[in-house]
Amino acid sequence: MSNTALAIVLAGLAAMAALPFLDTGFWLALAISIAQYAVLATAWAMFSGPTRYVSLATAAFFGIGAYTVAVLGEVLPWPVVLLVAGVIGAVLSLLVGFATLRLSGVYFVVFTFGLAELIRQLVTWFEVNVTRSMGRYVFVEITQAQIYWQLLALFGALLALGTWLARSRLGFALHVIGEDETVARHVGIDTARAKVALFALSSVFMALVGAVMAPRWTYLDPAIAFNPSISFTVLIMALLGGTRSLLGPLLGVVPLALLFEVLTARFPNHFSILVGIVFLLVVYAVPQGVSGLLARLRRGAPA
Amino acid sequence: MSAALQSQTAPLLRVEGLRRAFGGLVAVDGLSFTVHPGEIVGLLGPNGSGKTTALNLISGALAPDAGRVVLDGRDVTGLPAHRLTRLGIARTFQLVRVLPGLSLNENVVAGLAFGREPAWGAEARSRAATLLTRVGLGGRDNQPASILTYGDQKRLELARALALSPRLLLLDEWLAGLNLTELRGGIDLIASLRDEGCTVLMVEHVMDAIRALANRCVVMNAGQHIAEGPPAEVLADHAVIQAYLGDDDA
Amino acid sequence: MEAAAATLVTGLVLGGMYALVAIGLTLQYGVARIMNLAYGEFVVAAAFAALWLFTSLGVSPLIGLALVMPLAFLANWAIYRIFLTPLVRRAPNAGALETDSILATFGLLFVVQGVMLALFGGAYQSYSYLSIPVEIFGATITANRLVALGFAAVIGGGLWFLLTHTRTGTAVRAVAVNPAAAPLVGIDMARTAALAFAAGGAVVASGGVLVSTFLTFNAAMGVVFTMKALVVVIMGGVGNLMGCLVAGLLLGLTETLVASFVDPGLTLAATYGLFLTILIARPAGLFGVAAR
Amino acid sequence: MKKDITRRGLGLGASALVLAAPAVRAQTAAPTAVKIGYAVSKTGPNAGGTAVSITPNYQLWVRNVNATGGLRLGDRRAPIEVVEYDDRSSSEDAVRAIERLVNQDKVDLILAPWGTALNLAIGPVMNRAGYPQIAVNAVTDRAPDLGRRWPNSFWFLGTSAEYAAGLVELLSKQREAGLIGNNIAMVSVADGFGIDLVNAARPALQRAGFRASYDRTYPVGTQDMAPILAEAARSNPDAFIAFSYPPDTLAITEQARVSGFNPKMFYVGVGTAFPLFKERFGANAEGVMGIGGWQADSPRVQEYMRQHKELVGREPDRWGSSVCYASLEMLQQAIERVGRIDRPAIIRELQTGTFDTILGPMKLEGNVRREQWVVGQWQNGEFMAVAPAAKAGARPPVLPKPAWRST
Repeated sequence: MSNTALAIVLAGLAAMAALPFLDTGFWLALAISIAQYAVLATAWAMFSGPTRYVSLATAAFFGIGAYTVAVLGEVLPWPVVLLVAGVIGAVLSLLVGFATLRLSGVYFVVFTFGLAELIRQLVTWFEVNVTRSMGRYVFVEITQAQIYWQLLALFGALLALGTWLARSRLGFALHVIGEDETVARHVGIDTARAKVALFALSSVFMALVGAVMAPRWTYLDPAIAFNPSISFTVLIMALLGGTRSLLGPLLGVVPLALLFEVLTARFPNHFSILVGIVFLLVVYAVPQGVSGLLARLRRGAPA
Repeated sequence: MSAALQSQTAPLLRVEGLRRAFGGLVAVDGLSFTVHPGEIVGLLGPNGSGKTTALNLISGALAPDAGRVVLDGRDVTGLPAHRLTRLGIARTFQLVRVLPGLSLNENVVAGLAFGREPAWGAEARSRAATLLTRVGLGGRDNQPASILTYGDQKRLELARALALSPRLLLLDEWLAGLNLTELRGGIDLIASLRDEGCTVLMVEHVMDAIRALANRCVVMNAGQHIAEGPPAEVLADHAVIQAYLGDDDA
Repeated sequence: MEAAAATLVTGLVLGGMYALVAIGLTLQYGVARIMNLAYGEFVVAAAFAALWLFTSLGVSPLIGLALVMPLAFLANWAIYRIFLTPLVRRAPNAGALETDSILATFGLLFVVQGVMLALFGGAYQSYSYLSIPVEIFGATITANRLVALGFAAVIGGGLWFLLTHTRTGTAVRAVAVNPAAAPLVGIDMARTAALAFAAGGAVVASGGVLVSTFLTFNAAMGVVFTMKALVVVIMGGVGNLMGCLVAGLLLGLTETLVASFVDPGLTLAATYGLFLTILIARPAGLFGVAAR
Repeated sequence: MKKDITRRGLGLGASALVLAAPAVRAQTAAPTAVKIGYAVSKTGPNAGGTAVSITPNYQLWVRNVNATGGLRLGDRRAPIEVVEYDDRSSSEDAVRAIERLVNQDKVDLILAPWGTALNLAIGPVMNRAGYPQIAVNAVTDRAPDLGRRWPNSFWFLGTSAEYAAGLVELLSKQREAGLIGNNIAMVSVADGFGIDLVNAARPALQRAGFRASYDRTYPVGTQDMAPILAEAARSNPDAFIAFSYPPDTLAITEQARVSGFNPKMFYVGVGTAFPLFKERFGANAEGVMGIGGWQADSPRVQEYMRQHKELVGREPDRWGSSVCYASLEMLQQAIERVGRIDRPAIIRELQTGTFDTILGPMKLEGNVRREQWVVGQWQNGEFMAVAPAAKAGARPPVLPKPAWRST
């Protein structure tokens, strides 16, 4: 994205920040939900797009962030809580990153899923046996508008980071890794470090989203915080939107979030069937996103 | 010339007792040889004799089970590929590997950005343009690599390897599959590299190219070193002929 | 001592069930290369079919098996031919197919789940069939679990025999091991993949019918089976029947041993921990061959 | 790229706006209809509980009210018009659905979802919007706090301490009668519900002089109860207590039956009160105790049962369902006493009034329903309330539990 494009997008975000002055009810709630997934899916694609590693660990980092707030939210000042959430997310992602370097393809996918479940089980066990209470009440004094603004700020920061990354050597390295990892190693790229660095960056944002969202629900338990459907929703949104460009995931987030909303609202009793059919239609009729784009590019190329 | 070089300088690359097995198959078995600065050494042998594995061991794509790789007096055995690349070993691949989603210029910048003498930004782009001209792809900087012909992909791969300012260039059948015109151009290109003092270790089946370019040849069979010497002598060697005759593809 | 033996038996029975539920996926993913996120939905659908046959028509689940399996085979064949073949055709590489199949089967998941919700509602279901206690080495196990284990062995063994002793089976294995080279030796990829997907579907259905005799289920539970099956398949090594069996048994044993001797609260943590450790040590699963 | 986003985003956004315009269901309904909305879990992990304890009762109540012409507001009757959504068992979707009901559909009243977590998630929104929140299916120890924090919220299933106290009281009486000893085995499911209950039970048991020789927790989704039951049986307890969820409740009972583990008292958690339990175990349900219970011999309960069967095609569960229906009767009476849709007045009435329900007279204390049935026991094919014993209508528990029969 060029500087001008970034400036326009950031200005757009700033304009959207005015929403809470117009409506603090349903539209704000919908905007929060979209903003949440916009950050998560963009952060997801920032790592998974160039490296083509499909991660299902989103829920793990989201949950870590949310739990940090549940534990520390009433003890420490808010910025410190966010900082701690980010740091924990970073440390965990570095550990996971270096542990999973040898995994590829579907092995990485299922590993990340297992990781999220393992963390959830360990947190559960810890709560049951050490703190001896399950489920935490998050009574942090924060308004919905503040949650929304924080999410917008996160999204802006993420876009700025993405723009910088695209021009940086690290971003280029990841692009090369995505094209051909063997070549990447043989042009002197430390592929392991590059991938882990990006994984950590992306994970920090996920943890921060979890932290920001936690006060919205009053109550948190591991099943809510580490809900695997977060991972799947983010994955699907990003894949549908396309992971090849910074704003690609947004193309999946906005329509899907609205679609889910419209379908639940209009057809509460047939939501599942309809959402499934729409999904299949999209996959077949509009092969957009990463797969379609790639397919068209490749088909145009000589064999 | 080769004898003179050998006696006067320390070897740039020394390989000692290199061994690598895949399951029960020993692909490289106790391989030893040296390459001196400024030399072009041909690594020959019938298909499946372990040449590519040897290159993979030297370039860090694989780690050896035993033996040593010494680069300019430093033991670099088992270092990962990116470290070896930064120490000055560059390579091309048997099955040509360009980065199809990037432009020609970006393909070469990939070689410049992380190598021994890294360059980035405008400087990298202009150096990449120069290298593209050098391999005969001048002026096509912004074309996507995916549309290149096979021969041009080989050129691009070489430009990327040269971008790393290599002290030792490993060419894995770089001339294979080129048509006659391309082949002649390719041989000239490598010759010009030699004239600039670049050291090359090349796996090659095109014997005309070996005769024209190599100072010295190392011949492998079934993973083992079976002969070594100037191309003319080696290609007349009884053991070498036997090894090749035993193989239909020779 | 007897307690330990009983624990082992219980663990093996549980592990057998995990293996049974996962065998179908190893065929669908390992051979047909379809990452089927709707897998668990098919388990639950088969369970509902068995429930309906049993409670409405009085058909015993074992006879139900004979009805449901061929139906599932046909249904999955049709799904592959109608829904998935276009994706396979248009996919330029394995990565693109994986993305497309994730998206498509995710849609399928919702459709199947929605149909089940519409037909049966969201309530829990359970029925009693062959829940007769049987004592083995000091462990008391219901006959329905043993029957499931027996079927897992029969289906696993039968598949193994078909894969190793028939032409088609060899073709299927060839595709699993090296999808790129299989067409070079004259294997009809499309047919083989459809066959594997359909066979996988039939095995899934048998798993669903059998677990319905002893598990309480509802329309929303599919994802539990999908994820368990994925973990088993990946842990064993994609496309490897033996790996699937060993991984299933290992998980079952771990779960039971930890529940008996450590803390039931840590069973799932232990199984996921084991899974992650194995992957870190063997990045392509227990029986997988590391890609190079 | 940029253009692309704008076009698609705006396009979809616009169509969403059109589609999302407040969904007025029955255009034919009189304009004076009372609009009642609810977002419940039709899909996801909570769908099982919702389908048993919530949805049928909301439907039954609406049907019954509309059959009489609607809610009596002053001197006229206003039929109920329903707006319903699926929260997909997600806190985030639940919050958004409530916002939609409040701001888009502008419903008059909102009924609550199933489960503690979702009721807590929507608490702040409901409070801000000033809607009464009848949290009918939520057990939380914070219920009294929550009632103070959100005076518009009403908590109907009480606190885990009550359940533990009732259970321990029952155990103590049986011990006095010489029917059981001191030895207890106890398992609980590792989520908020199970842990709250076991945390309340532990000290209560200890105070009463009981010894928990086996006390373990298992994760949600455990599929094989054999090892846990084997260990529990090894401690040879007088009473076995499981604070479990429906699938586990069935699995635990089944495993106990199969392995012949038959302590003098056998208590299991959520699901014992489900008709499914009786269908599944038949005569073997006899003597099993569980959470909940009702007065099956009350004519009003029997009438409720009949109506429920007629509408839904199956019997209601014997814990949450009848409470859910009773809470709706309370709401109806509160509305009718106020005589108009005046939410603050309705909230005040719910806080202070006494109501006549299928479960007898009901009055909330500090927004929390007290004195409920906490232990039931299957006796002659019905899940009879047995504790607290002091509550009118309690049946004496029958111990020891009869031996399992082979089916």
